[in-house]
Amino acid sequence: MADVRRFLYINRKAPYGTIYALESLEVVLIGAAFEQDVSLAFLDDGVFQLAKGQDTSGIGMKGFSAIYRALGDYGVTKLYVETDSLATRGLTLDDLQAITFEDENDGYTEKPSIIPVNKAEMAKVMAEQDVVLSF
Amino acid sequence: MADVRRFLYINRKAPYGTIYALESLEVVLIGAAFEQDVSLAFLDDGVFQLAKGQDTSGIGMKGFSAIYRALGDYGVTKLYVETDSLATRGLTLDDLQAITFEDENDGYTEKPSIIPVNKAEMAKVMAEQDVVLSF
Amino acid sequence: MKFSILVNEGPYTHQSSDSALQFARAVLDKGHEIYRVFFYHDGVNNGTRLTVPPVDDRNLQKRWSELAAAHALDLVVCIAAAQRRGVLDEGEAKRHGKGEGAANIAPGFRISGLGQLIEMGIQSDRLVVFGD
Amino acid sequence: MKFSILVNEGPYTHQSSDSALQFARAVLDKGHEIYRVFFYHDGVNNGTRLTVPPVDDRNLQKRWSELAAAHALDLVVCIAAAQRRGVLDEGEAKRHGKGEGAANIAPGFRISGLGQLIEMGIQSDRLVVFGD
Amino acid sequence: MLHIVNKSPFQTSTLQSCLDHALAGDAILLIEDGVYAAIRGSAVAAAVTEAKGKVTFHALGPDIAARGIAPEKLIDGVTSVDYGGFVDLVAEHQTNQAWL
Amino acid sequence: MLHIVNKSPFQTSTLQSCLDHALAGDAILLIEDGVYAAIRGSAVAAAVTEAKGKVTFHALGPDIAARGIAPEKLIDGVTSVDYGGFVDLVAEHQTNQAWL
Repeated sequence: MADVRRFLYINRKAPYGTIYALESLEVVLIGAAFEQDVSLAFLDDGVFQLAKGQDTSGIGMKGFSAIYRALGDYGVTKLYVETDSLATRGLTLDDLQAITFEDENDGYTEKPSIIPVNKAEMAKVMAEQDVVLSF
Repeated sequence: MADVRRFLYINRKAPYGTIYALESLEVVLIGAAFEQDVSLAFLDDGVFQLAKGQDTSGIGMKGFSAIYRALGDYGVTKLYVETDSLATRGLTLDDLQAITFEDENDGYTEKPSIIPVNKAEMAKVMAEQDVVLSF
Repeated sequence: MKFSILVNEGPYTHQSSDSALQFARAVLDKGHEIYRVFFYHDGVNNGTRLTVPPVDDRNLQKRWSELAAAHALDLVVCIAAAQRRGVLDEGEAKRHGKGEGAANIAPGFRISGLGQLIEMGIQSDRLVVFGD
Repeated sequence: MKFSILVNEGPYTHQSSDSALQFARAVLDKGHEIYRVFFYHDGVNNGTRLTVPPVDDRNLQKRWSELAAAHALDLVVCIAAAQRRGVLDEGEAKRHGKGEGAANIAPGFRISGLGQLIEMGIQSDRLVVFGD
Repeated sequence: MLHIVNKSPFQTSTLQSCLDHALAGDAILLIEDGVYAAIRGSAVAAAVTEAKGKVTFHALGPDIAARGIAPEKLIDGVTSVDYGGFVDLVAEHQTNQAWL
Repeated sequence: MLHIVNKSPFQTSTLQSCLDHALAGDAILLIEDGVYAAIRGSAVAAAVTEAKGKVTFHALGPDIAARGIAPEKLIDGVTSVDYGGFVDLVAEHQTNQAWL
């Protein structure tokens, strides 16, 4: 574990309008196998990725919002969500789907993966990384 | 000439960052052969397409700003430029290259192709068209 | 009414191609005619037969090809944009020495010039643009 | 110093590929090493040998292939993104029944998995992303 | 004139530019990421509400549903249409303009 | 941290978001259409000038020249760099972030 790096995936784009959100998620899933210190940042339109109740049946595209709920099983448990971005978009944390993980260091207690942060806190999260990937 | 339509090409994107400006121009050049009533609208970042002094030698891409000056030879003589868009971007009409055409209905007098309009006038230009193409 | 559709973006990356396809189906459902669908910019990438999307995902090229077959649609890929991006029919592939079997244009699509775009603007009652 | 580069957009449509190429050259000029260039999203379209840009324009695929040949660069095209967009090597073309000669991956590029992207994040001193 | 907007108003200035150029009586159709402009209580909701006096607003229902925007989150007076309604809007207006 | 911005500040909110998240001492490099933020007297010039107290601004010279922005049109204190300077900026900062 000498080479554990802090990876941050930046999500600033809405889902479906473009493929970046989905293909970013595909990197996160593959990356989970590499045992790095992984965080996801959702800010600006990226917060829309986590909106609950997504139903893509009418647009002929595959929905992928369920994948976010599976991230915990891959050991991806830190999803930083910027509350300022939510507010700008008329959303609150209640408009997001619940995403949890079972904490293996705490008797597999179910805990929330979403970590609400304000802009200043998000800036600090960004500053603490080794590798920042944006798509 | 029963079927002359008013075609408007909307240019809202900057050159070089994306290919839309160049490929839009390629449509205009081909379209000129069809003897329609052609206008070009430059607003928002589209006004940057007409900036003078463009030198692409450092970015490894072909410059194409000279093509705008050749539009008159193709009979494309109405280039509406939104002055509000220029002002927002710190530009004036003096920052644009001169684009002219020889008016065959007026003894081939050289006349400016650039028609400065404000937002309200641009809105009217848009409203008067049959076919609006945006890229 | 005679509709035409311009698709400016490739499959999957932007929703444009999906939206255009859904719109085209609705146009036909409403009893209108589709004069032509023109693919420009990255839109030409809708016409490559080489895509292999995940099995549980839609295959946009096939959807376009099937819609074209079912309704005799004219799907035109811009030749200049297609050359820039590597979508070629047999004639193009041969002319540019890309080797036997290299042509990648999909069934139901044809490659032609930008004049076809202007023409559809002249001939159609309505032209709708889908892009980025 | 060990650099890696991620290219998220295809050639010509966005400046990303041009910028990444100029940056790669400058990295080498400065005496640094390039560990890998990874092509993701539409970036995979940089790796098709079928492009035929206008004669007076740059050929981005060739520029990448030549840079790779001159400096033994590792140019990796993401397999999942490439399948979605129709960029295949011989093995892929055969596996998916695309016919003899259909492989369109360009010289100097290889197709591999997303793990190569993560690995370059781990192994490089610096990773720079070019996209839209 | 029918204006078609497919961009998020939080990411780009496209909707604002469209609003600045729409004439009284025009219609605006929000599609793809453009439907985010129809969310009640957002930073752009006031601009949309104000423009309602001048233009009519429509938003593509399938795109709204895909993005998880509940019907009760829509700004009053924004009409939801399906793809057939999209076709009708295009047919009803002699010209349309995509704000790309 | 080195922030890399490649979008026009008039078209997208990307530069603003970057400015909102940059920490004191960070560097911002404008490339591609991002260089338009460096034009003196524009609607975003005040935001750039104000941020200069906190972060340093660099802009890619070849992209500035390509777009026809004369050197005297640049906001004071925005440093023009070539691709080599771009490499140096990346090397000097342990982390960089592309604002796509």
